[in-house]
Amino acid sequence: MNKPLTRDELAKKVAADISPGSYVNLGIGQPTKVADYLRPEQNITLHTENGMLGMGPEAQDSQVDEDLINAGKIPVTETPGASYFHHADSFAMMRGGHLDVCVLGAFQVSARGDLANWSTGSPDSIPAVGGAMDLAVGAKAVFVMMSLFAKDGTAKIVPDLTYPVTGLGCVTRIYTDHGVFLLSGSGASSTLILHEAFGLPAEEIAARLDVEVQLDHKLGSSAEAHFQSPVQPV
Amino acid sequence: MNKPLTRDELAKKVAADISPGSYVNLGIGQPTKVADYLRPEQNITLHTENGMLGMGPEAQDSQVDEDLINAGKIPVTETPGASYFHHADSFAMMRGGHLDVCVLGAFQVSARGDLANWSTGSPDSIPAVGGAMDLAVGAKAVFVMMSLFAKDGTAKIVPDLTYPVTGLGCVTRIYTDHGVFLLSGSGASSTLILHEAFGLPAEEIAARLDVEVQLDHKLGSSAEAHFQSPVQPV
Amino acid sequence: MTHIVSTAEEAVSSIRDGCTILMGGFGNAGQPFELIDALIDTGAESLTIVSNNAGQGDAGLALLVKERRVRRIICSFPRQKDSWHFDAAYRAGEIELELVPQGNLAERLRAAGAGIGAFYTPTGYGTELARGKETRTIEGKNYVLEYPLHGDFALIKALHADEVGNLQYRKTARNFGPIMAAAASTTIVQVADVLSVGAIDPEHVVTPGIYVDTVVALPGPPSTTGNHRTEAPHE
Amino acid sequence: MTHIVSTAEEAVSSIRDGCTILMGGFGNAGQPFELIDALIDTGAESLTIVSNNAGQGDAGLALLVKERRVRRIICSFPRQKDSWHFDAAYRAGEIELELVPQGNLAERLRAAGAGIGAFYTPTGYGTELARGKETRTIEGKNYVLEYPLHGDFALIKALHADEVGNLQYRKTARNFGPIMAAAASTTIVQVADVLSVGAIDPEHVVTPGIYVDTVVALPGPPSTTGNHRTEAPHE
Repeated sequence: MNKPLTRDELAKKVAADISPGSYVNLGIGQPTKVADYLRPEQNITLHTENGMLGMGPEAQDSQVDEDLINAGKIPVTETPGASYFHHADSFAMMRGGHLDVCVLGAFQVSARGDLANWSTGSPDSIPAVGGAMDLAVGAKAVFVMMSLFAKDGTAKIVPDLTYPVTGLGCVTRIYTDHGVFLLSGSGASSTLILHEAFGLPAEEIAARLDVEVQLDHKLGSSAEAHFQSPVQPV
Repeated sequence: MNKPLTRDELAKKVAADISPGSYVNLGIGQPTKVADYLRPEQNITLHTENGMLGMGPEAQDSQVDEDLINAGKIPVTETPGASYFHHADSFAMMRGGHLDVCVLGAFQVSARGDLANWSTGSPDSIPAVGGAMDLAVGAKAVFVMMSLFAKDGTAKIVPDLTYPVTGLGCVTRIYTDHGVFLLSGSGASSTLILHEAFGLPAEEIAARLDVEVQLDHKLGSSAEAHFQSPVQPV
Repeated sequence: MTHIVSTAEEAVSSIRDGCTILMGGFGNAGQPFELIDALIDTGAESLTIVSNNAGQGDAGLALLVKERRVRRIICSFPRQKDSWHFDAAYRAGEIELELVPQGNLAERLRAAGAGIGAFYTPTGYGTELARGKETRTIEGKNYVLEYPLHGDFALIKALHADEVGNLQYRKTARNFGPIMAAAASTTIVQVADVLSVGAIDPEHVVTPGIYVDTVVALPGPPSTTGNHRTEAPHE
Repeated sequence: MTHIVSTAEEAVSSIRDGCTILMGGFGNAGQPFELIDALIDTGAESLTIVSNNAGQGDAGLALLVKERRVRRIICSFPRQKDSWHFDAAYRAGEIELELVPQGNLAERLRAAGAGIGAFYTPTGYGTELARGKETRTIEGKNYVLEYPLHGDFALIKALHADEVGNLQYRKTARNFGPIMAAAASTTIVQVADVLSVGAIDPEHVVTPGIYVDTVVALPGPPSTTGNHRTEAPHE
């Protein structure tokens, strides 16, 4: 594959990388699209932080019930085996490490896995954080979905965040249009690995980032990136 | 009344001093008897710390259900309007100050309202605390029921506890066979008032305690204690 | 002890200027619109509101903010596409905002109801929302110390109450109701109906009546926000 | 993900020597007798047990203690009139006891499941059970700092599970079940029956399946402790 991934292709890739039977929270925005690509046989249970496990697809027409919404306040549906609980129980579930995967959008991710996704830091904006910081700290695996480069061409994987921090050292994988990155270790000993590259040679991707990137051995040193088998689902 | 109160009379007196509509926890032992004297029109809701509001009387014969027990592990019954909850929620209810009254037995109470009721401190005993310390700190009013004097004649209201502490400054009233005591204020500025005396002149009771006791103005300085109208129910 | 009253006006009549009010709801779900309308009518001002959002559209909390009755709001997500009344008040410097991560908001309310003096949470560590707060490393993980959030009143919405105040909620409208009920000195609840004692299975009580002071039944379709006051869409 | 297994033996097969096990029950109510019997049969020893009591009579946890499989017990009320096996082990110096006030035991379990690093509780302040612990005065009230209590396993009893592990309990047998389920790495539950998915109303789920790893149905009258092993009354 020598094209960057579309948003749908990226969502499909993330969906495929989630292990069967997982409990998953999909953040507001781009991550929501992952739900469209989860296959029934994966048997994924979706959590919404406003108090529900077993969230179904967006409600259509007569299904709309304003007492049944997701964290983005969109009317949703209920699947068999669902459960409701209050906010303290819901965030205990997140913070206590019970969710297998959480998928979040981001403005920036550092090479150490620090995440910025809640505020642009613009002085005239009205701040709002919601559950972003709770999602970042709690899940067993935190996947970020974003474009690799900002509109001005600068990389969103950075040595140090310039946007306000959401959580430190929390991101485990970064899914972007140009590549999938794995983070391992933590703090100063953390390692960023480019596992798959799309639309650009792996070396070029690495060169455009201002951080140290290891290339997955499967990517080798070939000048042209190629599609890889998915990483082990988590 | 010039006789000390029997245990039943004491239980009846405590029951009468609980305001209608109160949520109440009755400790194991002597306080359990208070339930026998609560009148239906008082509309009291009993809490048991193993996870229930709306506990009814002890179960009889076919009512016995080993999934429905009180804190003393005695089979009990359920009243209409009851609810069940888990242990963390139950103790949150106690510790959070939601119970109106808790009635406890005691080995000793200090003039500052310190309570000793969980351990004799005997070196060869096996310690067990249960919910004693939680009950002591949480309820809006903590009533103690005990005999005023130990078998050796020494008073159980003391300047400083010699038994291991259950809770500091937590007791608000002490109901004994020889008198009802009210505690007000806290710490060094706390005051112990003898509100009613039974079976002994108020002055003699005061004299037998090694702590400063104020006599309720209704008790006056009469040589003979007399039965008083109950204190304001709480 | 739970009192059943017959109007929203009566339910909120003891709320005074300067009170701290825990206000249920996540967006519109669980927001006690009719109680808020009645609160507006009391004229109470200089309120501190604790709520997940700062009101949306032209109803409920948004109107309270519009009327400038809210001196200070403690919430996690004030800015939404339809939070124009909050936005205007905020930009005018006419409302004070304490922004709290949603889980810390929930846990601080839970702590208030549960008699916990303070707790160490990992959420927010290293962020500007933890600036100036005490931190601690426990078993190699970093935490921020957070304190309870008590209310003078809680205004919440439930589906049913029984006559002794036991509550059941409906779907994701449950959200902050149970923890706010426990965190306030006085809890006022609007429900669709009041059932007789014994009508709620003791195994299915979500909020026990001990946490509920005042209940008012405001019948209406449970899956809508009811007949609360709204205004024409914002110009 | 929840696995439904068919025997108690299979349910407990991954428990090893030295594990910390959170064991449900308050007295006999909610005690997972059959799981404990199966645990005894595994031969696992040097266990740390977290449980409200230390076993009573000649069944369940009492037998595990009798067999000297428990190196250490963390509990609130070990000494009862029928706790003879614990008493003997304790007096022989063959079991280590950490005594915790019941509410702190519950809250430490809750904290473990909820990702709280530590919390300040008023319970136990000024007592010998807080000796050596950190304390703090907050808003004029005194508190003790307590830490979470995690388990490698939880063994609990519920009434029903559905096929995805959602649980309902029965009366006061609920007790420690929900908080232990959340506080353990692996939660093993014995139930009277396993219902199909959708058979439990989502509003009435007490423990969501996310907290449940293994379920075994051990039919028996729900209001008794079942057909668990007992011995002749103590001489």
